[in-house]
Amino acid sequence: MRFEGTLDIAAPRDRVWSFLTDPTQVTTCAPDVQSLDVSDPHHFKVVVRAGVGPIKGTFSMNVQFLELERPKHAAVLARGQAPGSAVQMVSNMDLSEFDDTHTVMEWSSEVTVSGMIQQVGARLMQGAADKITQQLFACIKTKLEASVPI
Amino acid sequence: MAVETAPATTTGTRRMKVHVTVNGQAHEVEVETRTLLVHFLRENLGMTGTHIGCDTTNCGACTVLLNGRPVKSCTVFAVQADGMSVATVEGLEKDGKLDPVQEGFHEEHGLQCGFCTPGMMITAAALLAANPDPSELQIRQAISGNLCRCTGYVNIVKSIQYAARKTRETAGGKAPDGG
Amino acid sequence: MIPASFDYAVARDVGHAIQLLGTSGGEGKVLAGGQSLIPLMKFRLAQPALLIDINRVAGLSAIKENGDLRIGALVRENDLEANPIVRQRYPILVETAAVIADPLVRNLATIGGNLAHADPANDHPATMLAVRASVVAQGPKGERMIPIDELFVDTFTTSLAPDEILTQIRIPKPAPRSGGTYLKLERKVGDFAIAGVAVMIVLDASGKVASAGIGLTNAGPTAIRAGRAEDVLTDQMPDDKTIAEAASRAAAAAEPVSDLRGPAAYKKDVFRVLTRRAIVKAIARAKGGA
Amino acid sequence: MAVEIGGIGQSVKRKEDARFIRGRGNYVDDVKLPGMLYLDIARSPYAHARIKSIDTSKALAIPGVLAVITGKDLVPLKLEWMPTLMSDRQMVLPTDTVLYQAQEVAAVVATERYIAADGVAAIEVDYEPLPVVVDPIKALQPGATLVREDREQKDNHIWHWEVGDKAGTDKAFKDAEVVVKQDIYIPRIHVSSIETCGMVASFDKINGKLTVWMTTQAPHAIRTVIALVAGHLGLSEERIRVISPDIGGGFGGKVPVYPGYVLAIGASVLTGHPVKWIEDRSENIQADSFARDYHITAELAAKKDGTMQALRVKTVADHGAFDAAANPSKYPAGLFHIITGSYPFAKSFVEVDGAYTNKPPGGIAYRCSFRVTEAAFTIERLVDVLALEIKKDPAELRMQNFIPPTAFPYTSSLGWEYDSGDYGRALKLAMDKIGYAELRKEQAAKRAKGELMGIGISSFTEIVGAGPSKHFDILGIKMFDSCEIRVHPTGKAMVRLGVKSQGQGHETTFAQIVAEELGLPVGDIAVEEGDTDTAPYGLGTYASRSTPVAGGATAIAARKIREKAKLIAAHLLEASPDDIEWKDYKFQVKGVPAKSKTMQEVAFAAYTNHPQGMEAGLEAVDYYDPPNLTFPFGSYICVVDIDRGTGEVKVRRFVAVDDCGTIINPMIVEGQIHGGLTMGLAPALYEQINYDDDGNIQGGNFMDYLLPTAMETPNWETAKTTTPSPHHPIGAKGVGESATVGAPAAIANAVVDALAHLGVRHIDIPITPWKVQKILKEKGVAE
Repeated sequence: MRFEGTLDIAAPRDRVWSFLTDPTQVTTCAPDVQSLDVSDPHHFKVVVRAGVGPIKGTFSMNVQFLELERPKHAAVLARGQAPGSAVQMVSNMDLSEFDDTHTVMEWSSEVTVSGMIQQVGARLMQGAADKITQQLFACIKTKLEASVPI
Repeated sequence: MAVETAPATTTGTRRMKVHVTVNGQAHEVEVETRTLLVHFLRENLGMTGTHIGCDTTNCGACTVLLNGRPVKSCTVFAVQADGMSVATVEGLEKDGKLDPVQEGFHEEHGLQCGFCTPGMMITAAALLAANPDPSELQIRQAISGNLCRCTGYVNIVKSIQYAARKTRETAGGKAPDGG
Repeated sequence: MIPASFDYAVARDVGHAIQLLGTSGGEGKVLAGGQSLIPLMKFRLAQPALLIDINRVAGLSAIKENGDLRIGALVRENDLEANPIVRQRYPILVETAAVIADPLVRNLATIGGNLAHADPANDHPATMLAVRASVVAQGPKGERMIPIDELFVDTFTTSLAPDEILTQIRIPKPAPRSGGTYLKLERKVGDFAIAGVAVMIVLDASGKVASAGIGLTNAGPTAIRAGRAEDVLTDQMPDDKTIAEAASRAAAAAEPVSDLRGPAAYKKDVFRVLTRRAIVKAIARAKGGA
Repeated sequence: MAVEIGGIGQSVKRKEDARFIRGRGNYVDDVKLPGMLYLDIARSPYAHARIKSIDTSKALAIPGVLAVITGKDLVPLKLEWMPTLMSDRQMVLPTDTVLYQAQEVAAVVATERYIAADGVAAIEVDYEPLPVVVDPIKALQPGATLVREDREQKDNHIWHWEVGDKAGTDKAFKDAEVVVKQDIYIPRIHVSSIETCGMVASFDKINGKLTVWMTTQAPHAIRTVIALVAGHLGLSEERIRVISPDIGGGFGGKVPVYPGYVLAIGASVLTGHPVKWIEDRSENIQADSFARDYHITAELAAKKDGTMQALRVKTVADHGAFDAAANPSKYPAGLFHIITGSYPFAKSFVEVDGAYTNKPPGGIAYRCSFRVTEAAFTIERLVDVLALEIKKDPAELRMQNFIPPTAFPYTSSLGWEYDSGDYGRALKLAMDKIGYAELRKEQAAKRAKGELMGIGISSFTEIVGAGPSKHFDILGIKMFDSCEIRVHPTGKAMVRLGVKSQGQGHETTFAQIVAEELGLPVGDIAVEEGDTDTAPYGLGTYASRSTPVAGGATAIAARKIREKAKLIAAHLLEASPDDIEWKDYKFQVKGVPAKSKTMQEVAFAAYTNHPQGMEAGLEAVDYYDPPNLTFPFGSYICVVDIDRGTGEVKVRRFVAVDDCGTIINPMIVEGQIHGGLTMGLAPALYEQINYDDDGNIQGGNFMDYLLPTAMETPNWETAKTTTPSPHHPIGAKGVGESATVGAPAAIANAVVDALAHLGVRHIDIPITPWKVQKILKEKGVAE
């Protein structure tokens, strides 16, 4: 499943870049974070709860920055599992400076779900994955545009 | 991931004593609240006549009467049955006399491997209690929540028709009452 | 398949259930018929911390006609199907209940659960859209009515607040010269719908369509109303061409996804076919036919 | 007299029903032993992935979880791999790489079932996904993702197998007046017996004896396999007892050895406690032996008048990640070369290539004798394609071509010697019963009105009853079967067999054979199966082999007893054995009916008054090695109606005429046919297991894998002809699978027939509403 979008973020590009590439900041936009464990600047582990309605899973995600071209481009691989299920999300973010205070972020995410959730929830997954992905990026915009970092 | 053992809340309980009357006999057993009724019957009470054939509420092998209605006991928690009556295949035979449904399944070759049979018979008994003279279509509709892989259903339909005839012929043929 | 552990509480009454929901911090889940929830729990896809059993709450299992039809949320599908009032005057409800899952599931499954679960594959939502029902929601601040069009927000998501419980469904009394039906195409008994269409038609004295209600099952993230199809019919003589046009509009409104129950394009077309058939049948009923 | 005996040909009510209708069956999940532990299995969400690490700490921290077993734990025990029945090997647990979704990855042993499930949920595996190949045709292309890195051969090709006269067949095709060709895909399906698989393993550390209760159709073969797999750990065959209790349906799915069995045994040996492992339905569908998955290209050469001349078939067989089909060793494509069916092809050639993919292993388990359904479906479909090509009625074309009854025993161009048959008689009976000519008229009238109905025929020939042992073995074990009969002094008999009923009614039918041969009432004969400590060695029940093979053993063992009994009778009657005849279920002095002895009288004498010099007792064992296979056949006719709006296919009528030779119990045979027909309907219209490009299973539980209910199943109509097998001791052929083999083609042919006037020649099964509706749209006839 591929999702993409373009965000106009009212924040300077450097600030957007540091937010996106800082595990402690960017994970504040992940759904329902249970724990975060940063092993090195390029790798971290985050446990999140995500789902739709009563279908909710705890996903233990290993996240890795695959590409970092400061301050223009980042690619992130997040791979994790819930019981009997696995999820993988490869996200690409391209930042361009609209002006000093505005950044345009083009993002895309390729989400693969395998196992139980895929089998039992296939008919619901497209919608759920879309929603979770949209929320993630919408949250990034909101946080960056807040006058004080939330 | 971690086992999702939800945090204990102050308002609920993880274990509970349930009182259930099964085939007329009262039982009181403390169980985990997540115990499924079918496991309660099979594991806690040792009544293994009720079978498990799937995990998605499709096959009906676990059908029992809960307060007189046929339900899939894999999709009911034992705690929900607290204070209720349950009837299982073990209770169909009364005082050494087979229920007409049991007789019908034997006479009309309504079973082969026998695994779906208890659930199928319970559903049939409930149907006949509600409708002593069902049409073939009504029988097929009534058992459409019970899967059989051996018989092709034709003889199951005949078995239930046999039981219906038999019940009508036998004055005072007693319907299963769930307890 | 074994569910994860949970805390269990039996609600004494609606107020108690609401209170339990409120204190569960969003981790509580109401257990009614359980026929959708328990399978999800067995797969551990749903792992509520607290299960609030409302099955022992009195007063939620009645069916009354009192100006409108009032159906308690805990009414089991088989009881709905068998109810004399419903059988006599609301065949669309009988037809809907009769094709939900299978007869054993229907002995426990409740109409309130069917709606509150907000699964687009459930059958009652489309019917309730067609008959323009409302639901009664009860929360800490009391009762409120939610028109059916405002209930379904997204898949598994309703406009009920986290501490609100759906307690009753209200269906307008059928107008004179009205008829409705629910048609569902499923691959086998117990399967989810490939497509389902609920149609409610009211004719005026001249035979024109005074009002039309059309709801679609499994046509998107929620059950949907085929509003433009309704518009096509309204105030028109329902001739073949108009009905065909309405059916096409219904198909156009449907946004099914491709899955094991067929490719999206096929399903869209089935919405057209079923809508046409359902309109014809509903009109026949409105005219006094079966 | 015959009524009392309950011998061959009578619809004796089943003896086994008594316990089943009371809920007193004893299935493996009903077995409960003191101190029993529970095993549950963690499975891979990925179809192909490297296991980077497995973290079991959280699982082990759960109170009640006693152990977590991973592949690495099995290495020192040399148990991480096990042999398959097809001379391949299969992982018990992976040490490095998983090869299909739902593959076993780790096992949790706990004090309770629920805790074991919690343990499974707590295991954390770090996977690195690898590229996936699910299409066997792509898998065979150069550069395809390699499924089996452990093999020396570095591609996905398992084997090539061919039979027939290639050059002669090619020439016949070159010279033919008419050639039809059809690509046919027979998709992956799953038996889904309502009982899943499971085991209770109980290892007694003191005497080193392992007792297992398990859902196996072949307990003796399993005992041998356990000894071969775990012999190095001290589990020698005399210390292994396999008990196959009541089985809730098998259909072939309970023949193979699954990793769960090995794990349960291993866990019991390690802990010294009994260990129970019971699959969930999802696990059963997703990881246990599948069936079919054959990609077939079939061609038929004929004369313009329809005379069939040659058959050429090329097939790619998807065997998943391990070649674990339970085929006879010499036949990697099973008995697929029965594909010439009921027709006398002068030349034919068949070739099959097996391929590995990232899908679960297996290959034959669906109520079918080793790839016979694939063969019957293909030829019966192809005959209809020819009928359309030359514009001939499909019934007429079949009648014209059938191997004539006078030609039997008939040797096919692919080497089988058909024992007996009268195909025309069966088809004619089916046509009469369904009213074929009237239906054709109705169809013409409906077509004129734009309505769609179709009539489909399938005149299949089956091949069942493996051995003979000179050709048939599994893992080197010859495919004979066995029966032991002990007649007790009071004239009651105990019959033990090497086969194992899973619903076929063996306790009744085998007693009927003995009753017939020995003149003892069927009620006095107890049949026992499935306990390797007591039953004689046999290969088990699958591929419709119980009656053809064990039935032969039973009749011959009984006849051995009768021979001895005759000597005792002569002794009691003070006559020469040559003057004694077996008549009306009694030994009589020839011509003096008043001087007779019953078998009961003889039995008593066998222990109390046997002739001097004769051994006491009245027992016999027979290991029956059939001289040939048996060839049941039948003609099925199906009528369907098609909804022009939704594409739904409704089976309106279905007449099945079967000929399985001598019938032991007509009631049971009819029941077998009903069930087989429903399992023929299922893949024709409903069931399929598909995989997406990532190797995710689609149809992995009963929500998505659509078993027909009583509402989808028509009211089957049956009839029979009887053409005994000339080489079988009682003339029986076996019938358990015929209907499943024969029905899909009749249904598919009916649907194609309904659309044939629009130019339709073929639709792959399952024939879903959307496949039909797509055609209706293309042809402009959709509602």
